[in-house]
Amino acid sequence: MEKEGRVRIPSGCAVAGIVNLQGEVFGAGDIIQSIACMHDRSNGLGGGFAGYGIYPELKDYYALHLFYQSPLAREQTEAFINQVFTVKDCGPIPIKKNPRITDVPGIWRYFALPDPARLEECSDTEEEYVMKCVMQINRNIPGAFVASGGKNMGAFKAVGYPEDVADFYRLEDYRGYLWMAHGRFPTNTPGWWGGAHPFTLLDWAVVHNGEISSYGANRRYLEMHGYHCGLQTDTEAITYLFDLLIRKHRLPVRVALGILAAPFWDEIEQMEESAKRTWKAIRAVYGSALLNGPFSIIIGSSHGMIAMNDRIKLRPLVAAEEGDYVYVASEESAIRAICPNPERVWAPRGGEPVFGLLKNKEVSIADSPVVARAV
Amino acid sequence: MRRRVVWKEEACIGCRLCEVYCVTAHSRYPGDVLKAFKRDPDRPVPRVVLEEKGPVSFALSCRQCEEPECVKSCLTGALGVDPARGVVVVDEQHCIGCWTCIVACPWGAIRPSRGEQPVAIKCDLCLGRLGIPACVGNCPNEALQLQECGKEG
Amino acid sequence: MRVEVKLDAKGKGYRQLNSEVRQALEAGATQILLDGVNGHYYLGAGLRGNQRLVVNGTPGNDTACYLDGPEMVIYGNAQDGLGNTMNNGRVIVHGGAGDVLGYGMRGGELFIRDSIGYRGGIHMKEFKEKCPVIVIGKSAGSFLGEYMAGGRIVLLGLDSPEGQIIGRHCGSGMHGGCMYIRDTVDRDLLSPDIMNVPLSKSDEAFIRMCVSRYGEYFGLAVEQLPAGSFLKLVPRGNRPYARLYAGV
Amino acid sequence: MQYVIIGNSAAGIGAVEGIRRVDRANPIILVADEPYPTYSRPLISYYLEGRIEETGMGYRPPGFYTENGVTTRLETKVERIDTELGQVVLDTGELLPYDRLLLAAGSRPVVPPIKGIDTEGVYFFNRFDDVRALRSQVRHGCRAAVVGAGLTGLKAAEALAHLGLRVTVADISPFVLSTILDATGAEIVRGHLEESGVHFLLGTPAVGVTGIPAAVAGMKDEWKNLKEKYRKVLVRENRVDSLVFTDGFAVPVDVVILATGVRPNLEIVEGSGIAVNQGILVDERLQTNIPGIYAAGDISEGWDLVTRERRVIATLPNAYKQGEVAGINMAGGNAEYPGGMQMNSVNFFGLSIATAGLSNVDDPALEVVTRVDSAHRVYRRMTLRDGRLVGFICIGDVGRAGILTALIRNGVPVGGWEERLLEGDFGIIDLPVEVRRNWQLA
Amino acid sequence: MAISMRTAPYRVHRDPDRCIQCQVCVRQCANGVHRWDDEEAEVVSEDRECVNCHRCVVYCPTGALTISRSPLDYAANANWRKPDIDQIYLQSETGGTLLTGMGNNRPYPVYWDHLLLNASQVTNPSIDPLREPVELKTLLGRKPDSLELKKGTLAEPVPPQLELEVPVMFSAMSFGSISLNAQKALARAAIDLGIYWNCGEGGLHPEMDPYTGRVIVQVASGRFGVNMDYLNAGAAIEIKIGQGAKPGIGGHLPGEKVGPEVSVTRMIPVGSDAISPAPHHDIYSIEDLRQLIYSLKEATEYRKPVGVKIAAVHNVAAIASGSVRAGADYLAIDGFRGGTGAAPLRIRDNVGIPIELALAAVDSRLRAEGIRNQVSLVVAGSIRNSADVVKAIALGADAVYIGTAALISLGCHMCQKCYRGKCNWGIATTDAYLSKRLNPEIGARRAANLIQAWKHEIKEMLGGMGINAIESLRGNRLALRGVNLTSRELDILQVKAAGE
Repeated sequence: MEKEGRVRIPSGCAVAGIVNLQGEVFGAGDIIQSIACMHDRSNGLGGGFAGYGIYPELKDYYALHLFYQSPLAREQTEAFINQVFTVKDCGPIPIKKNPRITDVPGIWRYFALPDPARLEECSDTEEEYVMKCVMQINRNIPGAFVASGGKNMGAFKAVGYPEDVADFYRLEDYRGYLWMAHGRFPTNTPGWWGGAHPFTLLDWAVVHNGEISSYGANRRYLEMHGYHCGLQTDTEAITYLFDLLIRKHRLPVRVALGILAAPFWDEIEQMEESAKRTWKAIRAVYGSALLNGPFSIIIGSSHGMIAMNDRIKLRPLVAAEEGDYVYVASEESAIRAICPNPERVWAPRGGEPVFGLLKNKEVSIADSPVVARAV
Repeated sequence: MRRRVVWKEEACIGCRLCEVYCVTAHSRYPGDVLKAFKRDPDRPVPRVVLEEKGPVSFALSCRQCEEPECVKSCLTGALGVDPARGVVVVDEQHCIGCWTCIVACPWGAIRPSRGEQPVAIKCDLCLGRLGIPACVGNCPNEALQLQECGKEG
Repeated sequence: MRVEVKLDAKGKGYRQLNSEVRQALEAGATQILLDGVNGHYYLGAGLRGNQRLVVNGTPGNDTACYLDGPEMVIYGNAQDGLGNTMNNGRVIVHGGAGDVLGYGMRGGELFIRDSIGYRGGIHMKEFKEKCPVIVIGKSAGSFLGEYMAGGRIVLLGLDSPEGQIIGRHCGSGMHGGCMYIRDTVDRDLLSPDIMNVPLSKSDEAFIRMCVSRYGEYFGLAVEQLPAGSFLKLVPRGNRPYARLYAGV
Repeated sequence: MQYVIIGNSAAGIGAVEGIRRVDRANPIILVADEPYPTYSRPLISYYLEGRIEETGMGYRPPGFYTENGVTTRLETKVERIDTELGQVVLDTGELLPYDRLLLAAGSRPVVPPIKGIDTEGVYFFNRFDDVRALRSQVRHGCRAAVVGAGLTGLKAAEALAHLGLRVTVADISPFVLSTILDATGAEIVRGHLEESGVHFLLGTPAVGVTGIPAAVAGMKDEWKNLKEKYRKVLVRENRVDSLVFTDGFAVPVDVVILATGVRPNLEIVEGSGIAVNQGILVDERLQTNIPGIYAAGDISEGWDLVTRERRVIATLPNAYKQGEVAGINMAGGNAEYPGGMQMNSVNFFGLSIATAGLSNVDDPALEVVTRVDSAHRVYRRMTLRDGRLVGFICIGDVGRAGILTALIRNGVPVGGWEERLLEGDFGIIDLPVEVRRNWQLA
Repeated sequence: MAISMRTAPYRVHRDPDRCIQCQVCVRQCANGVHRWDDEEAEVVSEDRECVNCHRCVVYCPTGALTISRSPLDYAANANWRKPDIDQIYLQSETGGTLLTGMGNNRPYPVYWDHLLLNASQVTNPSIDPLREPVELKTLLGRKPDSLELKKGTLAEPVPPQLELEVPVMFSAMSFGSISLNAQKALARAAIDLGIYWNCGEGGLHPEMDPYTGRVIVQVASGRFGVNMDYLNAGAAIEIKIGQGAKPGIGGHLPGEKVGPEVSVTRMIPVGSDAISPAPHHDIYSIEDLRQLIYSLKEATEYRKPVGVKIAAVHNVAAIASGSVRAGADYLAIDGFRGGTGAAPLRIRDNVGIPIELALAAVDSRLRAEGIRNQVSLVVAGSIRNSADVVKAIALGADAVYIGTAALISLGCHMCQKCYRGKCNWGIATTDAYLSKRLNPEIGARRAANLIQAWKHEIKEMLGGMGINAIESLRGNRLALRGVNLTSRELDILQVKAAGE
């Protein structure tokens, strides 16, 4: 049985996300209850969470979550980390034994900053530097995998049902302002922990439901831009696409979203002239980044949360607002399980993003002029 | 034992092979379709009538009625029941071609023969031959069967 | 004789809940009150008879699938797949419904107070006296009535501030049945497979009947109900793809 | 138990076969005034024509009586029937006791009101003896007159014409076959017969037959002289010479055939207490008012299921079936006569004619549909009452007409598709499915 | 109208010395090839419409007819072959999507023909099936990983199973794609044989009521005829996701085939198109499949197996694994040579993968995941004879579905014109006049004969291997050796080369 990364494994899923727009932290109980409500959407072969704002004391350090399949892998990885980073703190991530979570790898975390001298040597930005280091681990050290590596955030994932995964990672001990969760229904076993969602890169965490029919085209496009799609999952590709479009190409988030779920040509035809020209160009240049096929995704970052599904809405997505909270999930019941009577509940249309951006940070992620788009 | 050819309407496909083989069986070359049609100058008419209307068809021949109207109506006594074989027979020597039997037969299963002095002809279950009637034996879809029926049949 | 049974769904899986519903019906219940429903799939699946199920909460996907007779009243929003392949009976939703509402529905009625998601009423069929009806209070997502082969969809378009009450590709591949849609829509949203035809007297009577029943079910006064004009959308033919192929 | 059957024709034979279906043992005595074993009366025209010989006349094969345990008393007349004592008094003075008696003595020709019918050369056309005599008298070139354009008359005319005689058919009616055909049908048949060489004098009653040398009042001298001249050629004396009509017109003839219908031989029941009307009255089991005594065939008045009345139906199929029913009942079986109807099939010079039931009746209560193709001498006429077929005429194409007969007999509603009945290829498949399925059970 | 550049593909030859002008051919050809010419007073034939179905040839009482391929060809060209050119003419004349019937007829490799079976010699005895038992009984359905016994009896019942006397079933063919008589023939044969027939996605005609005991009912995207009566009637329910002949493409029964009878079964008005698009619009992801599987189980109270039929495509193994995990009790996998009533030619000829490789991949994958026991595998897609059946089982199948072979047993002559609805053999038609041509009694006898014959052959092959119960062959790839295969292909098949 080839593990994920050697082979592409399609999967279906349940997704959920909660964000407090004021950046106030709250416990993981709600997200656990929400994803557990959609138990039947996953098959016990992958569950995971991402939390933002969970490491307030070390919020300026990159929090590297690592899986080790062997002591040797850890030995090699730590040698590498010590080489390229200055480690502030490290240790095993606390876990609680759960009979339904098996084949547990070594799970460690490191709070670190790039080694100043090495960062100085290269021309990369700090983020680029971290990203390259992470990719080097994933690519070059057998049996080691970086589950997440952003600041003040972390991904907690495993092979199992999400509620078991939460229990295993003692998630009830954490508090964050943004939580997202995933229950996976992959078409394989025994499953590989790295293949579980969320998939992360730097600050990004992505959970995803659906199968991208355009994966092969997206992947070759990303590889051309230096990304290594080591997991061969749709989620990984989506994460890299975000990184490429927003972080590297500095495109406004709405445009990036409009690339992934592009407007139809007949919609573009109906736009006013300058928008028409712009979107025609966008589709021409970024055609390889179009995500074709059914998907609903939740993208987390320190700026907040964005959720969206494909342009003809082949996957479900429900959103709700209550006070400072924004909720998204595959099923309405997953929201009502934790927020019985939200002020507003709606099903976004195909390609129509749901924004749950932190009020104080909104400008920074969407600071370019937003190009209008008919949705 | 009364015997007769029965049809299954749902299986009759209207191919008229029953007619072809009926003609052959009653021709000078009972075993050879080709010769019957190419060589027999007095090729007989078929004794089976293919009824067809839209998709429905069936090959009708003498029902060998328990109370045969044709026999009872026959002016000359040429029609009779052959009790040994359970079949209504025509004595063609005796028939004068008055067609009273035709007017009496509720099935329209009797028809005139060809020729100068036509006589009534009808299904004789191929009595001259061994085995089953030619139409039954050659029905490609088993729509025709030889039925042996009791009094009620 | 009316026999009412109350069931609390809290903490129960759908399989257990559905089994309890069936047991109650077999024991002679004529009305079942289901409290605490949240995300339970398949409520009412394949039930036959003339009983009544009252659901409080958010029933899960494929609620009322294969339903064949009973009436279900839902106080809350329905999720995806409500009335999937439904055969007979009635579902009244005091709220909205998700995607693929009434998929392949062949009989019975769905009354949705609010809006529905994508692909409502697709593959609906009618045959002889069986003619399914979907009445939607507010708006519907794209692909409404896609591949529709029969039945009736009535879209009332009540208080929809954003203007459009339907999404794109309305009636795509439709080849039977009829949609009555409140006349506020952009014609570009309609599939080229369908056309607007004048309402007949019986159409008007049918719409009036649906509107008044909608009002009755959801407790709306007559003046709150739409009196405006409706489009009658029917397929251009019952053979949308007749000329698509060339046999080799 | 002894059965006595008076009559040796279809009804009598039917009775023998009916009895033997039930009772194979008890003796049957069959009395008939003709000397021949049972023969088929309709064959006499074929005999005359020479198409068949005497040996081919049998209505049943030669061994019939023996096989069926029948003792025949041929050439024996019945004087009377003594119902008190249960015996038949024969002309020989013999007394024939019976337990069950069937009266099937048939009919005899109506004698038309024509003078001089005892002249030599005047014949009836009913019995074998009639044609035996006739056959010896006719030869090619002779002239024949047939009085009566009914079935018998025309069959006689056809036979004579085939023999090479010049034939004239006379009838008081302006149409041939007036009892079964309507005007359209009759004209087609007349045209066909005329084309085949038969001459017609219709609508004028024949009033007399004259023999040589009788003169006819009002005849012109030249004609008289001509007659005299002929007389020298024709050496035979007291032979028929001409047939005279009301208007004084006369046709010269060598033979005259009288064919103006038949009537039941009711003499045998005179004084017996057996109830009669036009024929002997019978119930549905064909028993007369005297228990043990039955009647069948031309002598009886049976139920006509088309006209819905009791009447004499003088056709052979009817006679046979009545005889058979009577026979079954005589032997202790239980059969009912469902009723008969007028039903005829005949052909003249290759033109087939079939009729049944109310074939030619015009009545506002009846609906009639027709289709005619005079050029091809094809004609169909269907008569309906209350949406059911009650009679038909088929000329030219009679194939499968039996289905029509059965429609009448079974009272099948044909309303709505009656036009289809006019098609020459009308068949079982044209029947509505339910009817067709029941047909299967028939 | 402009002239068509297409020419008659076949030639009809009538031997005037043998033709007796009986016109049986005229009546048998629904394509109007033969007709009576009044002027000539003889039967004449026109080649153009001939599809080479042999109906007239078989029915001619004097053997006066033969048909041959037209000798007319274009200039020799190894690249632009005759069909390539003809198809361009056709599309330039009509603008239509090319439509065809039956399975892929292109010369792709047939792996069955590269696999050979083993036989016992000396070291273990072969078994003579004429005198000793050889068991073919097969149970299809989900099996638990292990059994729990309480006091020697089952603690929990085993999930519902289909019981087959021979590991062969008649694959899904709807009334509409085939005639009701064809369905009846197969249904009767299935009952006689103790196997199952599949009514396809067209619903169940009331006349099929007597045969529901052994029917697998299909639920496809159009949901035609699906109601509780239908679901309850089935011995099992099969969700049709895909079909080997046209993976990714839906079914489309044209309105002209929707006559009164089809209308009853599909529960749609006469004359309207019956469209089953490729996707179920309530299944866009694997968890949606699970949702449908369980909705069917819930509606039928978990009393019958629910299977999933998929086409063999590139990632068939992953799809199979997912479907098992989604609750499928059996999986039917249809290879790219599978038949169909109508499929776009390009799809039929170019999409999907061979069933042999798909089966090998799926069985291996499910075993690697440890879930092979949870599901039964039924494979389809041009199983032509009993040896194919045996090889399929050795590769890992529990049973096979046959469609084309079954239709050939009923008289199909593989003219590949099923989509026209004018099948002269009364099989792929709903025309009442043509349907009668298949007498279900004869058909049932022929189909049953075929399977009986295969049954005996399978026993002989098993016996030869010294195996007397079919389960000992299942997945027993040691019983196979490959010839003329690349090592990559052998790897995928997990079969050794002959001689190894």
